[in-house]
Amino acid sequence: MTSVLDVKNLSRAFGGLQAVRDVSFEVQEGEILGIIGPNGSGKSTLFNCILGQLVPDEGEVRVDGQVVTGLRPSELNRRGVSRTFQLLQVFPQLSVRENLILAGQEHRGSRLRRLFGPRDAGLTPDANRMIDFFRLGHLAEEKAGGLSYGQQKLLDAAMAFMAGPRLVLLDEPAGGVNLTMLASLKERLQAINAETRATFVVIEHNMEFVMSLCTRILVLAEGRLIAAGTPGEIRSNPDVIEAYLGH
Amino acid sequence: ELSGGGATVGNNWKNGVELAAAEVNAAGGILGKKVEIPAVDTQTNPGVARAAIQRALDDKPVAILGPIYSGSVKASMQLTADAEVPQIMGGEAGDLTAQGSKYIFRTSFGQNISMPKLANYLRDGEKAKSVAVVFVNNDFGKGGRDAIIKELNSRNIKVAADLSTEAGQADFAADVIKLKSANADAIFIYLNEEESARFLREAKKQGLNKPMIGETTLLGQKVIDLAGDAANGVKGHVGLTVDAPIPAVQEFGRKFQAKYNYKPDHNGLKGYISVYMVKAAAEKAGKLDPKAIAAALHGMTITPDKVPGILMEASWDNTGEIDRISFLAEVKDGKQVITQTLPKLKN
Amino acid sequence: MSRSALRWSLGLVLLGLVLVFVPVNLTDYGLPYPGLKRYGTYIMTLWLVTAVAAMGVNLIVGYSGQETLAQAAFLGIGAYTTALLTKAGIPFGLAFAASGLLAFVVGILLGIPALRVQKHYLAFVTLAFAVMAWLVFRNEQWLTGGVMGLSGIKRPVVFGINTRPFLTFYWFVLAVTAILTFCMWWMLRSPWGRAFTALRENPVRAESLGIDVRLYKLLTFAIGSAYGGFAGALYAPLVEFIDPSPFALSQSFLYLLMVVVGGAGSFLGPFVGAAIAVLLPEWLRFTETYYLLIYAFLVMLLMAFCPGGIVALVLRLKAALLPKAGKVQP
Amino acid sequence: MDTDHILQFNGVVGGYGKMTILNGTTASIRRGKITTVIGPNGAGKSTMFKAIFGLLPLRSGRILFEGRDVTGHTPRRMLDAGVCYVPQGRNIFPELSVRHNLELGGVALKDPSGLPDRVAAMLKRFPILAEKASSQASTLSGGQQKLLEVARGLLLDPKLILIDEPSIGLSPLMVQEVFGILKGLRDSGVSILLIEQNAKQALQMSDYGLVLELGQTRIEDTAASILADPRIAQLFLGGGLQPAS
Amino acid sequence: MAEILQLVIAGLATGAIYALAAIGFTLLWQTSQTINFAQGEFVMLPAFFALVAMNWFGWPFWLSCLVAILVSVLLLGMVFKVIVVDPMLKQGVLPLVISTIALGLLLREGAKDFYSAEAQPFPYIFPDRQVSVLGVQLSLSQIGVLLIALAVIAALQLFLSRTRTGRQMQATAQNPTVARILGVPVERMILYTFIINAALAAMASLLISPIYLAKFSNGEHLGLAAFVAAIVGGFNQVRGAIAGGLLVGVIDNLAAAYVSTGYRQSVPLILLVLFILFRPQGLLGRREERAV
Ligand SMILES: Nc1ncnc2c1ncn2[C@@H]1O[C@H](COP(=O)(O)OP(=O)(O)OP(=O)(O)O)[C@@H](O)[C@H]1O
Ligand SMILES: Nc1ncnc2c1ncn2[C@@H]1O[C@H](COP(=O)(O)OP(=O)(O)OP(=O)(O)O)[C@@H](O)[C@H]1O
Ligand SMILES: [Mg+2]
Ligand SMILES: [Mg+2]
Repeated sequence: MTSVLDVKNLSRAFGGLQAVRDVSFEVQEGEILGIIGPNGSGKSTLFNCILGQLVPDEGEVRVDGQVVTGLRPSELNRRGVSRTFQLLQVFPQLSVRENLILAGQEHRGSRLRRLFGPRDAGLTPDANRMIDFFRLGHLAEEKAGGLSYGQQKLLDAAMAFMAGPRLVLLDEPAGGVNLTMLASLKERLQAINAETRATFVVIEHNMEFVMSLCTRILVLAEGRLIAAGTPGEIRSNPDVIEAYLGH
Repeated sequence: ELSGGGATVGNNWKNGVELAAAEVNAAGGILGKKVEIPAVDTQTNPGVARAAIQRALDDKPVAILGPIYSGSVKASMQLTADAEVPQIMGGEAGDLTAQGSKYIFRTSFGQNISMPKLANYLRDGEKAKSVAVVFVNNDFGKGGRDAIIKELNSRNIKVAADLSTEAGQADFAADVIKLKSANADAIFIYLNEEESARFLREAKKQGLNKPMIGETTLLGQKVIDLAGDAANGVKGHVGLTVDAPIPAVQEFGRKFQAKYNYKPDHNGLKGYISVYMVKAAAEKAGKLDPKAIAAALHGMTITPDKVPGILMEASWDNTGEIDRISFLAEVKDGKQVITQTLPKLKN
Repeated sequence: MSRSALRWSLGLVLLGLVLVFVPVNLTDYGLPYPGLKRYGTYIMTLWLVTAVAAMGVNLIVGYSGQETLAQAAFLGIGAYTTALLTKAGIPFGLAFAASGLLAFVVGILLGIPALRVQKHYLAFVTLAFAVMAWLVFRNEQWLTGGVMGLSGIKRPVVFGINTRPFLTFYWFVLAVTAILTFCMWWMLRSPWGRAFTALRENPVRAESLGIDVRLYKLLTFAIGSAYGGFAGALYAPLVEFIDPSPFALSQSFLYLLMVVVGGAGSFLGPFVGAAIAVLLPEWLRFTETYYLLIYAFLVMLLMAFCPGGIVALVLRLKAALLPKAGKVQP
Repeated sequence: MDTDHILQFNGVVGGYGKMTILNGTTASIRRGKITTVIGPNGAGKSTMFKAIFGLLPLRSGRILFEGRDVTGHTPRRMLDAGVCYVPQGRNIFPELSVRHNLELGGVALKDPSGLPDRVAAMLKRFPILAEKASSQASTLSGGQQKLLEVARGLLLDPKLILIDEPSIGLSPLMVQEVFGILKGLRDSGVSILLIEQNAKQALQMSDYGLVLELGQTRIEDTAASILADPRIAQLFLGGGLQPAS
Repeated sequence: MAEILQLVIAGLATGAIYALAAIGFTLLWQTSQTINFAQGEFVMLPAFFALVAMNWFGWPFWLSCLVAILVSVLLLGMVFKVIVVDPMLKQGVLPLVISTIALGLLLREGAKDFYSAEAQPFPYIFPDRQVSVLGVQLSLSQIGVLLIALAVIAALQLFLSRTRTGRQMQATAQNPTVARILGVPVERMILYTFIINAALAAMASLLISPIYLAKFSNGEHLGLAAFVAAIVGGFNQVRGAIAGGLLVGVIDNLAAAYVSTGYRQSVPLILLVLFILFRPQGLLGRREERAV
């Protein structure tokens, strides 16, 4: 197995606050990794550092063995890494379908080719499939800004899949999503994972979701990695219960 | 120039023109025809000026009166030349008449005439050995500055400082400080009205007590009103002024004041005269034909006894340049006082 | 070809014909239409030139959600480039291309630093640039003629035809505008156009979807500015004289104003806006000096009741008059 | 007057533009109890809250609060009547400090003198917020921001609290904490109307449940019987989400 | 040396006036996301109100000044807010910006068409006398201007940061929807900022007009100076606007004395660009970071 994502000694501070401290981990191809931890433990910051949204103070990130620290998010995305956001991030004035086409178009041909190619970059069928899956069919032509919270959350997730990514970083995909939908989302992630060996890293506070989806889980507290293991191990780890799970 | 930076100037001109037009019409018009003078705004923008003149030309006029700003004139004089319509304008830039147009006529001295007169005055009247020049960085100011510096050099007068200021500048503190250290025998000020006033106020505040010399504008009523006490003692050369010791001119001033409720500046006079120029030339040519009027104006001298509205005797040469008497003046107790009358250059 | 496409192309052809013949005096051909005279044609030409510049502003402001207060300065760059090059004997075609290119390059140079800053700051950077460009036009007399301007700019000879006559020049500008309009339309309907909108809507998300936000921002800004340059290249031979005043900051404000008045982010917006800006002074001529006052007042009224501009207003009226469209509220 | 029910919805119809979202919604919320609203995404739950709080013009129907008609009242009037609302999503003042954000929760207090004490008590309750009391709110993590909002919403003494998915982004421990506070409030007599996607946990601590679908009330019952209903578990509680061990 | 000192003091006096305009500008930006491109005209106009009071109605100067401030508060504050800003608040930033550009045009043209196209002399509020302090010539008028401006600014700063109303105004600025949900009387808060802005602008107007002469086109320069001051000081900071205003005033004056006149206008603008590039949070501003 090769490691798709390799994070070494990553640190990032905001002023005096050390949000991420010396975090290292590897993700193997085809893995579904969960990251949990109390509020403010640095999970989102970790994602932002990996994805180039923030510049880490120290440490190195490799994707497929290549150093990507300091690359901009768009560059990473074009290398097959996509993400979702904790807070809603869609294009409010574009329709749901346009949102999805937009999410895939930078992966179709060269920039110049796109200028002279078809308007939808040939992505309408893909977009429609995605819309069907997330049950947004009746909303395909609606402006994304008018969707309910959970629907926008789903759209955000759908966008991350449009480009057929190899590595997806999901920041709380379950927040606000209906449990039934969540179950299908889980199945879908597992199916994609089985089919294309795409790799997932998921931040989540919904324990049922994480525990049933992930094969391995990392626990962050105050910016530090405090535990790692299978769902079963994590659930019974007293430190984790103390810092995070309660009872 | 009814709006934009030249609004004051343009409105003076327009009112002068309308005053004259009303008189001419009351007296039966030109060659029996009433004159109609529609006003078109250039917005003090040469591009717009060009369009405005184009529009005016579409109506096949006998003559175009204006514009006043040299930049606007420059942008449009090619058009009037092409259309063979005389353009009687207020521009004072020296090179306007040097472009070879047969259809351009001045109503006041170009800088190429007024500056030599001023330089003479600086040499003979003020006995200045060095002069500091303050000018405004626009077509008006820069043209004047180039002309005066040439004249000063040719008279061996030192240019002690050469200060450019911005059009619309509000604060002259720094300029006055610089002038103080230049220590020239006299200061030549070539700014627009408001800037002149601000400058004079600041100069007084900082105790700059050198002779301050200027051209028509600096001694204008507007500057005196705005600058208050600070204008007293300013001297200079004046091409046209309602304060001229000539009854006809003063009479014009009264009529204007009565009709528009303010005292006209030289642009009001220029506008007024322009109408009578057309009248005189048309009557000389005997027909209301643009080409004939232009031809008639070349080399013509109009005297007030024949055409009272011309106010002062004036002649035009073949390039459209004007010749006329002019004045030296000084501001005393908030009033412009003519101290000397300078003769026409050629007789 | 689908029916709506057919309708569209028919409409376009018709519009084209109208634009081509509007200034022509048809009385010689037995039609009771006197055409526009020299001045009317001049105004039509000015409208086209203004619309080209406004299209650029619309790309920057309406589509990609940035701000520019420097379009007049870019117009100036184009106008001076064309004036100087053609006066030096270089053919107009090259001068035209050079004008656009120069504006493009300056746009990039200006955009690079401006990209580092938050949204509204770009407006202020361009504002500063606009003033500085204007100062250069005024002060570098050796190059630009300073406040005296440059006169004697020749109209080009195209395929052996001299465009000096006003009608010929109008057609020439019309053709150039048509080409530039087509290019703009094509670009906006391509995936690039969608990416531009993404910048406007949510740059953070766009970046994470592989859209090179910096590059696209630069591109839109530079292309929009290049349209300013092209417009300038047409403006110089139109007026045959240039000086700094039409390129001052206040004029840049007017370009922004006309785009929003027409309808920012709508394709026809700039044409409508430019028409208003150029023609309104004509219509309001009877008000003499009050027309700017009235213009300003109308703009405020429009913004209050229909911030989408005139294009949106027309659409709204249409929806109101054709009841089947139903009630549309924001 | 109906003393049992604090809030009543009678055939409420409303929506956005030409879309109708609330389709004749009818419901009664009990006084002094916790009622949880569940339903699929886009069912109109948040829209229902907006309607109550005067943020959505209604096409028809009436909303009664304590038996009085409050249809179309402004938010301020609802606050003064004793209703407070914690909306969904991110709703902080990003450039103000955490403390100032909290204090603004007390704007509608009749007697502002007690505000400092309440703020202090709230900070004590949520030590993460206390730690960051003087930081700019935009620098909080997603969950911390949500917590700040919840804390701010609880500063007043309302009769009825509308709280829209407070658990989004909160760690399990924090969810327990927040739910604990809600229970405490209920015990002191405050009525609570809660929207949750985290339905099982929410229903477990609630007294009543309300299932909303396509803008209409499907089921109104006690929380316990909703939890026990296998049909509901299948449809709304994500039957497929069983932990893999 | 004395020369430089004189220039600096004159610069501080004008800078304090810029600061007044800049503060109003930032306040409006904060509460209603209004980039007020008519701010320069807001400073230009009140002098004309005073002139009208003096010249048309023959009222004494002090009364005219008072009237000017009141009329400004009414027209440039309340009426502006209710008629121009209110209908547009929900429409987003761009229409409002455009509206203020148009309003600027309207005020400029209005002052010109209904009062005069020409500059008008305006009396000095303080006696225009010189005093010599430690060998340096200072003008009483400049010192007076500086003191007034600073006092006003200090009071405002206290109001905003210490009072509940001030806090509510800030909340309104950052998130009006939520502020409304929490019971903040958003409309009233926004109205306050407009009133404050108008009052500040009126004061700036009365202080600057003796130097500039009252003229319809003064707004262009003043508006630009206010923007530069606001940005240099940090867009979202009242304190910053003061520092920015003073800095711009001084730099302006030094540039006028020591930089080629053709380009001296560009010096404050270069300052502006440098700040935007290297210290976008402004002189005293804090850097905003956004978490995603
Ligand atoms: N501002 C808006 N403009 C237009 N449509 C809207 C708006 N807000 C919500 N909608 C539509 O109304 C419907 C209901 O939205 P609402 O937010 O009430 O759902 P919800 O039940 O709260 O869902 P969720 O669980 O996802 O929060 C959705 O289909 C959505 O598309
Ligand atoms: N831009 C910033 N400026 C200052 N501090 C920040 C910034 N962004 C995050 N922080 C701080 O860093 C810490 C980690 O934040 P982060 O968003 O990574 O937490 P998280 O683990 O994602 O939490 P949650 O589960 O609540 O989303 C928090 O204490 C937060 O306050
Ligand atoms: Mg997070
Ligand atoms: Mg909701």
